[in-house]
Amino acid sequence: MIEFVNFYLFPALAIGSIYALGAVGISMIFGILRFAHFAHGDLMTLGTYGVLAMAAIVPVNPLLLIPFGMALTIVSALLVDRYFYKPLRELPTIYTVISSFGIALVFRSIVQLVWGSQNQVFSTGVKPPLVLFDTFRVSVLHLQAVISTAIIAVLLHYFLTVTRTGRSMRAVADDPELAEVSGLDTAKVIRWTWIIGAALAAIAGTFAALNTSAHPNLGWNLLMPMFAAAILGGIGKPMGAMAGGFIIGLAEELSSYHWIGDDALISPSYKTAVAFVLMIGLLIFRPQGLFKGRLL
Amino acid sequence: MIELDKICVDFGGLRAIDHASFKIGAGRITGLIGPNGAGKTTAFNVIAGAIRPSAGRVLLDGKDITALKPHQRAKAGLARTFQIPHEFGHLSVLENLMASASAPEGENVFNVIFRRGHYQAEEQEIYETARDTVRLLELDHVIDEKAGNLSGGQKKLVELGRALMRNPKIILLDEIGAGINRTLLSKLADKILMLNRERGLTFCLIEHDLDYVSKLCDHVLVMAQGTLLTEGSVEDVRNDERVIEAYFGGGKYEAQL
Amino acid sequence: MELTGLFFYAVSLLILGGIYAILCLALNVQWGMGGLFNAGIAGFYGVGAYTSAILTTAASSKHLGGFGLPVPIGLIGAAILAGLAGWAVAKICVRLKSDYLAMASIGIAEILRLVIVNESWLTNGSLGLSRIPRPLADLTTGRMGDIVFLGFVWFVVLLVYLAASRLHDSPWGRSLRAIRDNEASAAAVGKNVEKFRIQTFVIGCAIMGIAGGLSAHYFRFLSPTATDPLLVTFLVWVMLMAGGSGNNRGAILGALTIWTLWSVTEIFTNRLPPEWATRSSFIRMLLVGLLLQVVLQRFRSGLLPEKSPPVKFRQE
Amino acid sequence: DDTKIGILMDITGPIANFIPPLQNAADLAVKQVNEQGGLLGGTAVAVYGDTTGTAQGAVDAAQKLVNVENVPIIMGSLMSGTTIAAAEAAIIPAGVPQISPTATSPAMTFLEDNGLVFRIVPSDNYQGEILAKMVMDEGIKKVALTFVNNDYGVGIGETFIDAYTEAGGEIVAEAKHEEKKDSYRSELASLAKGDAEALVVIAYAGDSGGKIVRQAIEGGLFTKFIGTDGLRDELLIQNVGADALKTSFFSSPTSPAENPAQQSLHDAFNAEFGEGADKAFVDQTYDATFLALLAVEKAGSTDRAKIAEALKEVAMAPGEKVGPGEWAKAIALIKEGKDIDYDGASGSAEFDENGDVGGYIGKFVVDGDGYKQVEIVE
Amino acid sequence: MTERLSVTNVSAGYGGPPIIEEVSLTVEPGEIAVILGPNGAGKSTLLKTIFALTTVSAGSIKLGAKELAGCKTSALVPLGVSAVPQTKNVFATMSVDENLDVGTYAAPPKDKAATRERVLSLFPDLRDKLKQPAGELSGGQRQMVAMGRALMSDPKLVLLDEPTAGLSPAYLERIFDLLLDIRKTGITILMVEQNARQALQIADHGHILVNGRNYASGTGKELLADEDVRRLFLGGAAA
Ligand SMILES: Nc1ncnc2c1ncn2[C@@H]1O[C@H](COP(=O)(O)OP(=O)(O)OP(=O)(O)O)[C@@H](O)[C@H]1O
Ligand SMILES: Nc1ncnc2c1ncn2[C@@H]1O[C@H](COP(=O)(O)OP(=O)(O)OP(=O)(O)O)[C@@H](O)[C@H]1O
Ligand SMILES: CC(C)C[C@H](N)C(=O)O
Ligand SMILES: [Mg+2]
Ligand SMILES: [Mg+2]
Repeated sequence: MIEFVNFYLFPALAIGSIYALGAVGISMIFGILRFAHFAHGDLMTLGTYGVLAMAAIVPVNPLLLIPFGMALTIVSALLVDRYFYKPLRELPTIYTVISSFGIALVFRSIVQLVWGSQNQVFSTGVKPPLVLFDTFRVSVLHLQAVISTAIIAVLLHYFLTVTRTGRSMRAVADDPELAEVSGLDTAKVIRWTWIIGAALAAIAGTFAALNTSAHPNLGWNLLMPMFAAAILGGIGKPMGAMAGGFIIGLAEELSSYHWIGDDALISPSYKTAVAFVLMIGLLIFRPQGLFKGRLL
Repeated sequence: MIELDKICVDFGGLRAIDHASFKIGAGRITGLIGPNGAGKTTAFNVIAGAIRPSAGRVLLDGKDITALKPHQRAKAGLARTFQIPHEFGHLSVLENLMASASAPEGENVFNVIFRRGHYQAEEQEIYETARDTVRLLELDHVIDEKAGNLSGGQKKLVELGRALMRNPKIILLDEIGAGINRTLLSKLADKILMLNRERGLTFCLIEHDLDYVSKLCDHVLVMAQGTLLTEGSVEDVRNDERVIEAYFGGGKYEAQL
Repeated sequence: MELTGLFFYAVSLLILGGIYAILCLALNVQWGMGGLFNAGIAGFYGVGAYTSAILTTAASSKHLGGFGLPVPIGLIGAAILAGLAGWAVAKICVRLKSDYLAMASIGIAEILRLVIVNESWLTNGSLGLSRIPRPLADLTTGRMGDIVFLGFVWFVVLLVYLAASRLHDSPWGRSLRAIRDNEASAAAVGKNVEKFRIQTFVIGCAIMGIAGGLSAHYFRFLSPTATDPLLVTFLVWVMLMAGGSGNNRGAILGALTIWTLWSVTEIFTNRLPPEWATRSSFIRMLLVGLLLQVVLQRFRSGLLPEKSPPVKFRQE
Repeated sequence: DDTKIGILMDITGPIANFIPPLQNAADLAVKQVNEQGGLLGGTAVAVYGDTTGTAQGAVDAAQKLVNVENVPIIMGSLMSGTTIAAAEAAIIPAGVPQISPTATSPAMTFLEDNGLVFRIVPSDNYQGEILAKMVMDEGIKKVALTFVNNDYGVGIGETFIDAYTEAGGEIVAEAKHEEKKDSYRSELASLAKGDAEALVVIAYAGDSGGKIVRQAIEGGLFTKFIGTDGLRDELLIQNVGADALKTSFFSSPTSPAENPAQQSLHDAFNAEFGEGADKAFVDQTYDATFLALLAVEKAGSTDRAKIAEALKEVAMAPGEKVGPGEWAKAIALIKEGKDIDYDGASGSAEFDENGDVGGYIGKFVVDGDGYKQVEIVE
Repeated sequence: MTERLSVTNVSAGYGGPPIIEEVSLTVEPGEIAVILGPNGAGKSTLLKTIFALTTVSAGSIKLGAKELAGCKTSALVPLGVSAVPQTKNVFATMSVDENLDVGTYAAPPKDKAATRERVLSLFPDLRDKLKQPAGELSGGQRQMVAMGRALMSDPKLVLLDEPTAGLSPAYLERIFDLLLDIRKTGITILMVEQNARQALQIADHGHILVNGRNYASGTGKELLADEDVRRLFLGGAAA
């Protein structure tokens, strides 16, 4: 039981929150701009390296430097949207999907050009875990990740339901042309979508890098489970994507727990497959996602 | 002949059709009218197989077709139009019509790859029918235009054209009149009458323009709140108090001059 | 640079270009004509590659088979097995709408990859299969063998192209495009939507399997590195969109153009001054990413945009 | 005149993070050659090809090196998958000799390569066996084992299992794992069951290996780790700190006894690039490049067949010993018509008939911020 | 304050050749004008042009002194213009209530609750559908939602593309009554109708478009009396 909590549940939640933060952006972009943003993982990587670069100059807790990473991702996302995605907007979205795939290459090679392709770590040494009630051991970082994600979820919910821009998002996601006819500034909504998606990507990337190490493939490797999370939560449902992230994280980790007998339920080699099986199952039986997102 | 037998349709908590039973007589032109949200389109969807009823049966010429899929019903001779046009947006008007015809030879993968000669005659015939239909609908000048770029009314005409291309026994028309120029509409009415008389085609049409209904239909079904309110001749329903209350209103803006 | 060298480089470019052309034609059947968003090309390609490799290699204790069959039989086997895999996937997923199908197929490809890597009794896992024969291998040796193989690949391209264009120009293709535009009304005019989509998916997957088989025979060695989604799935999509989705010639042209771009950029980035040399590969990826943007924005519907098949009828 | 040397590496793609020091190593060899008299009386130029870590990319890049750049010999590539595909489809048919620094797959041994394909690392089978011996010698009878699911991990892992159990050891828990995941805690939890004395990790420090060690320490599951060359990377020390690795040891291909060659290479490398000489595969990459250059010089022309022959001559005994960086000495000897024998930082590079090397596996422990070789097993 | 809408010699299209050419019409404050014509004549295109959804190649569109050609679509709603497109006029995944709410984002009405109440009393059918996604409504119900949304912003100029298409006679009546009502408050209304004969009864004047050009115009009565117009556009001399 304690083993379960310490080695499966806590880490799963931490990974879940990384997926969750990344998936929010994917889901929002999917919902509002209607395309699968393949460069999202690499946007995360970019943000991570932004933080890393600052961390080399300013020796404080890297979490405090996340705003620099956010600034970098936000600016990049807005520029890319303006010069590469926007001109393709009136074409079928597949063109933007392909374009974003090229942008993923661009982001990655920029990271490699500027920072090199070697692994980099934020800090050396193993931090001892926090021991709670003498039994639970949880890493400080994981706790930070889960708590930040919870706070972000609350803020995001507020933004989406209370502010006018947030509420306009649903209308734009539904039908951009009619939204425009209704007087909504779709350009502004799109801008905010990028800002939020990119900012959260930077946070997710930094947590992922702190958890292991930073390298140019960091985000790309996380992309598929994040997509799965976004779909699980229902496209265009940021809060659903959050939940989806946690579900995917939990499913991946917990699938190899020895639920029955002494052996792992599913060989850990097939861990990645769990997320996908879950996603495919959901697509077939409940295509609108767990939280009733937009049907494509 | 189509018969709905105690059909119920539920959407979540809402019962859109509630034990409705009625018949659409073979060889007739039947009107289906009723207030907005009465369940008319839903009834068409049930007949065409796009919606599974939660209870009841649909019969076609006495055979139970409730379990058949939409395409199977289409093959059995049923054609329908959609209230909100469902054109093939990226196909030209001509292709929209041609794609709607049944082409058993040309849709067989084996024929297509290995025996192209097999379907040429069929294609030629489809082509000719399509041209005639285009002419009838006065869409000649946009024949090569992508259907997605058509005006609202033109799309409705394409809807009608595609149903005609099926060479069906029964055609269900869902408000093809809405948004169609009245002059053209009366020409279409003539065509419908002709098809009905000469080929014995059965029609059922949903329409809110009573003149149009009275010009075409010898029998009218009135739906309200998911059930059949009444039926009869145009005159009968026109004078029915319940219909007037549920449907007609005050009659202030007479369509007739 | 000497001419024979350039010639053989061109040969190799055309061999891989040809294999990509086959993949692109297959994707064009699925997406360009049928609107089925298959983002798991690598999976079906992998199934084909492994099938053909296992059928044609000599017996081995490390993995299944070694049946030592002739290459054409291997390729037919690849088509059948990849087609079957496609059929199974289609049976479950074909009702999914475009982007959902994409996600599902990415997932399936990933699962197939995991199976290939993990089930070593079948595929020898990550250690790979070696000594895969080439077709008509006894005709020549050394580099001349590439020329024979080039002919073989393009013969297959031709066959696939003929089949694909017949599909495209037929009523079958027209119905497919109709379904792509609007399923509900296609069903209302009597099209068995599910059947059409399954047919499309299976045909496409079978062709992808052939392409996989061909590349196994070209590389003569097959390990999971050959089924990388970047070079198989995504690049093929880029090729189709650049070439013109819905247009079979566009598919071939797109495959050749993008593959040439992909390959040739390295020759140029290698010419960068030495201080850049170690970074030239990243500059190359950057360039590829940016060139892709140029292609997308310049040729908005691809180099050869989709055209409806010409209407050829006797006028009354 | 310029003479080109083809260098094939998996620069982008899954092992991109290994590459920078390896590019430096290859560049260092070329630079030393040019500083010390040049190649064939002219300049040596390294031409890179990027396999992108895929078979398609490898074949394409190799075709360009062979046909467009017209290189007489190719150093590379690193991953077995790309090395073999490039060799089979492009390099062997063109008759170009190829020497891989790191491709460890057993399949390399059995290529029908007309004597063209070489490598200067022992096959994985070899390291696996030695590792088993090393562990037994240390008196460790029960281990938990995890290896990465690629040709490297599977190759070493499976031979290790066989050799170790044969020698009387017991593997109490075993888990093959996938690369690129963020958490290996569930794998670790199952590995920690049983009473293993140490965890054997066959994986790369930059990827799963480093994460596994770190997460094992964080979770307090293992304190003693046994790693292979993939794990023996400064990155690991950076990642978990030297203290945590005090009791651990690592195996890695190396050269015999007190190898001055290695030290001189590392000094030269760090003098040139500041750091990184101790990174995985630096030695092998340097040696392979240097050997390729020597072979060209020895052949006296860019004739491909001659170079293949020359490669064996310069690498193998008998002959006057030449070490890393000793280009001037080497060309002087060659001019005199003397036979030479290169013994590099990674070993003495004595090829067998398959182009394989046997070699030495060293045992390493952490010492300060780096690794120290404490023993050699043959 | 309401203002006159004047369209002068406007040509516009969708990127290709112009669909409407040199079209002119003027609607004074507090008037109802109706545009008639065959299918594909360019009626919707004209409305879309006023609403900045097409490419204008010539001419000017003025609301009072303000030139609308060149404005962004979303900038028009705050100016007091609101529109109901012919198709795709509801947010299908959003509930009826949310659809109405969207109408207030760009130009919040003075008293939102009251406006909403007024709209709902106009379309009482919507009351029990408030929580239902608009995509699940019947054709006529959608039309009501679309009109409702447009009215939520207290507009000065309303552009309606076939507002009564698909509505029952009772609703047609209700809508026309409504139009007469709001016209009294000085709101300007420009609409396209195929229920032409009914529309002309409430319109101050009508304009007939054919092939993208002005064909005829006049007061409702004049047009209704015109034999040619009746034969060509109103379905002949009635049944
Ligand atoms: N997919 C659906 N989900 C939920 N409710 C639905 C759905 N489709 C229709 N309804 C509801 O069912 C009822 C009947 O709708 P239907 O479309 O059949 O009406 P109708 O008689 O055709 O009306 P109209 O004349 O306005 O087209 C309406 O109240 C509608 O809101
Ligand atoms: N988005 C578009 N792109 C290209 N052409 C278009 C587009 N929309 C409409 N058209 C063309 O413009 C012409 C006029 O269309 P419009 O929608 O203005 O007609 P309308 O008068 O409103 O007809 P209806 O009464 O049928 O709605 C039509 O021939 C149509 O094909
Ligand atoms: C550089 C390493 C990843 C190479 C590995 N030894 C292999 O054979 O693939
Ligand atoms: Mg209806
Ligand atoms: Mg219109």
